[in-house]
Amino acid sequence: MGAEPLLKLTDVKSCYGNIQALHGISLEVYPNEVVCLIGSNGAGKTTTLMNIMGVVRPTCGEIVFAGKRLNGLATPRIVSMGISCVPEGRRIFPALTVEENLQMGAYTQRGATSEIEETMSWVYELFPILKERRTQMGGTLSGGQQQMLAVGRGLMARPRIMLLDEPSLGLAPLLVEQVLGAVTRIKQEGVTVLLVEQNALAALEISERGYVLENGNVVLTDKASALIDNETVRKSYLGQE
Amino acid sequence: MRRLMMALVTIMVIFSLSAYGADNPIRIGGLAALTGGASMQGQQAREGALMAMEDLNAAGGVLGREVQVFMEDSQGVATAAVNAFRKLMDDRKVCAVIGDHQSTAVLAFKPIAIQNGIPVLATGSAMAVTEDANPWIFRVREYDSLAATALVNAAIKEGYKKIGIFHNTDQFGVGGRDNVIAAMKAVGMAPVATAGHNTGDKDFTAQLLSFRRAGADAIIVFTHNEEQALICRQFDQLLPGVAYFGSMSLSQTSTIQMAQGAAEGKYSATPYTLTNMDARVQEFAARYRAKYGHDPELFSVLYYDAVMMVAEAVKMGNSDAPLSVRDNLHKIKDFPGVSGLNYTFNAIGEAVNEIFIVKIEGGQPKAAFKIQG
Amino acid sequence: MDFLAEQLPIVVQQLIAGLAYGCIYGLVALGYNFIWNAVGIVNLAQGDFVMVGGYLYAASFVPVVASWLGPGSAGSSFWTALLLTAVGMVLVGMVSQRIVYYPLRASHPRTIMISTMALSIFLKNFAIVAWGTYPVATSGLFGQKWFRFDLFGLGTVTVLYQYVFILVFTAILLVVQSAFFSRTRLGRSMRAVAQDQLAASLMGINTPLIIAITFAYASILAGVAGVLLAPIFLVSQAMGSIGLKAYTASIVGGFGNVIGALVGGLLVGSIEVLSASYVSSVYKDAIVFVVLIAFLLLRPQGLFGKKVIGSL
Amino acid sequence: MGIRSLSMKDKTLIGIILVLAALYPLITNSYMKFVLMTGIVNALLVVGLHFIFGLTGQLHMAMAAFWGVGSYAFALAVTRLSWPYWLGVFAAIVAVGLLGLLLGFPTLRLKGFYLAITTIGFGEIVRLILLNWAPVTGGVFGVAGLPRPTIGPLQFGKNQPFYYLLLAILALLTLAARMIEHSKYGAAFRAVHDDELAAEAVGLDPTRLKILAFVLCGVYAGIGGAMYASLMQYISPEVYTLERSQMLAMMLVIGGMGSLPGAIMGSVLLTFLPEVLRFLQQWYLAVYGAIVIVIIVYRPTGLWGIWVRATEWIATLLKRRGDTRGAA
Repeated sequence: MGAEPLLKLTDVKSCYGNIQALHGISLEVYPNEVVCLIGSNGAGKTTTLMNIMGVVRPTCGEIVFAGKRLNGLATPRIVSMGISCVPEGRRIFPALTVEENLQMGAYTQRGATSEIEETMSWVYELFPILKERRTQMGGTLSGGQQQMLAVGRGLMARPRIMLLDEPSLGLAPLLVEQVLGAVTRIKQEGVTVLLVEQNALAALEISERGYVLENGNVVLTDKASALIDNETVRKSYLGQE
Repeated sequence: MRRLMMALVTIMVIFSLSAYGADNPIRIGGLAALTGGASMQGQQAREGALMAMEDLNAAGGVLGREVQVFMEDSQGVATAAVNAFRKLMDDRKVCAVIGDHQSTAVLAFKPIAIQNGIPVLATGSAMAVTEDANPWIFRVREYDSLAATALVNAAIKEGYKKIGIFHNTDQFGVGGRDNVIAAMKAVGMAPVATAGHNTGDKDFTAQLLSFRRAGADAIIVFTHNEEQALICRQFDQLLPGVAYFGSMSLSQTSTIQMAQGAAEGKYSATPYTLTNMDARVQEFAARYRAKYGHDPELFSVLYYDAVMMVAEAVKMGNSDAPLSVRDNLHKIKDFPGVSGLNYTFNAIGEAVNEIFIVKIEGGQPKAAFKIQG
Repeated sequence: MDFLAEQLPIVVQQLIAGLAYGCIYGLVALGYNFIWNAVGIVNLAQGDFVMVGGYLYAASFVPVVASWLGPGSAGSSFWTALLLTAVGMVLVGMVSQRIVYYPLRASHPRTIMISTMALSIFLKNFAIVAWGTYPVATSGLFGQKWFRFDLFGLGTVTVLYQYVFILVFTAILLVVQSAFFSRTRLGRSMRAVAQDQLAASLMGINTPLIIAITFAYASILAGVAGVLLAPIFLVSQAMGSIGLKAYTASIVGGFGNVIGALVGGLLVGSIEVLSASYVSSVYKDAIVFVVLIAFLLLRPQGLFGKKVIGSL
Repeated sequence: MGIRSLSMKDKTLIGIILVLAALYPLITNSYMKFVLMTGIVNALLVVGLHFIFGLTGQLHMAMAAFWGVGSYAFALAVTRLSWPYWLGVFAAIVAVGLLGLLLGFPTLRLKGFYLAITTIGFGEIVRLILLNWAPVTGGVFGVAGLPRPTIGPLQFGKNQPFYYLLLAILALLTLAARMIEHSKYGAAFRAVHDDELAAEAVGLDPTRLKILAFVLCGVYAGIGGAMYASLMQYISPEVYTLERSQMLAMMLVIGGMGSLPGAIMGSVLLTFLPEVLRFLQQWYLAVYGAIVIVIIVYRPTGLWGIWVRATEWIATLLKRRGDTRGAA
């Protein structure tokens, strides 16, 4: 890679209540790459993202973004530094219209109305269906549309890096393709992506590199193409004998 | 085990701190609702009682000893009143207790007072307070049937024939209602309508309209200050042309102010009115106003007079033993109070046997006539 | 027909009063709903906020403002005192949530409920110390003025101006509120926090602050209810009992629903007055609660709520 | 069975009962003695409330109504019907048990704050009936002349013997509560508290369990109500208000949710607190409210939590001293 990593986690440990969820995660994401985290349920993927976002505080270790330490910063501060997160289960605001949802995404972009509108038209270009539905309540959209709205809302913050948590969960195969296709286009626009997926094959296909998590530890990391061919990965995560 | 001992010692220390000696001052107890819905009357009572204490001490105390008045909060509720009474009796070692102005509270601690021999100068108006003629129980206030009879007579005298009764559902209001009905029955009448409201109610539209439907030409209202004021206001809108006879609370300055002009032209019955030009009344009112910044009300003067009578009884018997206080209270004849009344306790312990009918004019309760019980 | 002719003016007259009280219940119920939506708890001291608002207005600000502005300024002193009360309520709301909610936010809702009860006891008794034991009378814009009108020749109806004022004021307040929630950034973020706290904070919203603001706004609503009631009721420490009726209103309307709160309020207000008149004046509160229990059993989601019972 | 084999909770429970027994003769003034008696009666009610509020986690806010019906059932049975004392107590138990059943059935579908407002409404209805149904309840004038109990030749008319009777009843009922808590029902109650759906999944019937909790609470409230009436010898309806229900719930929470020793500690302490604060004059209830807030906010685990930490602290302190002594 050569360049400085955009996001770097060093030996991050974290607890939920009394249960230790992360046992020392280290990972790096370089500018303008798509990196995926794969692993089974409860491996600590979502917890990792929540630690980056400051929703959960790491008990030890260091998270650095663009040369700045994130540990101890409040979520709003982290978002305004250029990290946005599309949470698991989409979590769009059901009783806000599509457009209001997108506006909430741009919450940290204070002041510049024209810029926000520019971003919004870019999102509408990316997902034309959202433009059609823009006065509809978020909760009335279909699952796929809600996922697009969630991704679009994440983009509204004009992030340098976007964390995507299980974007394909519960979607029909055709929609999965659509959503993950959007990830590639987002990357082309210069946004770095950290992708968490259970659908490991689909995720690896659009990623440059991947990390495999198990019980709160990174057990394997490599180029995505290499992981697809890896024996253990094939067995455990790709459902192939 | 050591833990247990430590806890025990701590608790013992705490309790021994609350015990004290020095029995020199003459201790008088007062009970009133200092918190809760009736705390307005409680405050008046407290102010009156404490002023009496200061006056007594300024005059050199009683029997050369300092007088201490302890006011405790009864919340107007039986449980709290019993606790407060016991505190006065056991903790403060008082020689007499004045109050409470809520009859429920008096009925709750009355057996304890009798059992332990503490004279009580009650200021609640229910008949049940004195009806068993126990020598320990006195009353320094008009009793319900006196007020009820006076109001009924006043209404008849003014020429009203179709009288309705509106009452609070608490002990005061229900007692008032029953006594009004009895007084009407005595002259061969019956109320055209009866309606109740709960303490704390604010909207009386329904009840007032029921009097309109019944065709009442006058209503007698037994309730407390806040409700009385609100009923006056709503009454003016809903029952124009109907006469209004309110219980004692309507004669109070605070109620007249709360009614914001709606008390005009309405009648009330009270043993005490500021418009009484008796020098005692006026002199006291002036001092009270200077001290507290507002007019004295019935409970201010009653508690003041009650403290003074206990002091008098102590002087007469040259002792502050409860039994001596009790016996000498019975001997008091025509004790002149700042209420304008002259107190003599009768066989069942009643001291207030006369009452004024007042009419509110220009924001003042003007005495119309006096009725003897 | 005769019965109708006799009863109709009376019913109309009572309904107008009932609707005015209903608006007040609705305003307080809205406060319950905003807090419920935002953090999933019920603030049992909400009714006492009405009392605090009433006292701030009638006992603290009106006399001061009237002396600033001099005589003959009833109108402007009303609005100034109302504004000051609203500011005061923001403080009350913020401070209360900081003390009785924020430190306990991770505890069982039951614990928070108890702490709001303790707050209620504190406020009731603090009022005695702060504002005295005498109920305070105040006149507002219209005092005790009323007007009569003829109802289709059936009879005359007597209405307090203040009742009409309450209805109009509530309507305007709701319009302004709805504009605030849809048009402003703050309004939208309050809605967002109410719908999904985690997602809202991932958007970069300072959720604790927005929650505090929500408490403050709920307090303003309660305070305004106190100001509107002050001229027709007296301001006294017992005013807080209105909280229970408002709680009932918000359940009847559908917990957490804005329109529901208002409709629930109007319904409770009307039931209260009419049952006092036609069933029993001393059991009217009992009747309101019977209706409440019936609602909870037959239609727990309320009139406008979704068919979900709030989980604890 | 040695004392060491008992759990910390049980030891504390025994300790509390012993302290309460020792306390009465130590208190020199009969006012404080009476407050202590009130505290014991409150504890009876709070231990009952513990089944619903503490174990099953239901927000039951009609405790004053339960208590009131208990008081009135007892008072009316022994005065109007001239029933013997203990039959009157039994009537109170049955009446409030049935009331628990009555309230339990329809409200089972309701949870959380919905249940809270339902029970608040129910409590208000009961209060208004006690107040206004004068032909039966005596209305505002209440019921006077209530007796103190006798058991065979034993007389409990005086305060001291009555106190020890109350304490014995409290000890018995607490023991019963403890046994229920440790039985399969206790575990089932807790399961309902933690997760109703999960409880259902493992074959428990949350509906029946909740009704059972309400009925149990009713039984305790019946005894508590009768004992209160017998203690005061006069009852009147203005006592049984929502505020009282709130006070009882606060006693439980301040004591420490879900622990019996906490329930008794909370009851006795919060009964004393306003009395001790009386010297503050009209400030005292405001200060009382503030103190309750402070305890809840800074020690959500309540007095029980404080006690546990204090004993741990003392234990380590003693151990450390023992260690240094050993080293020397």
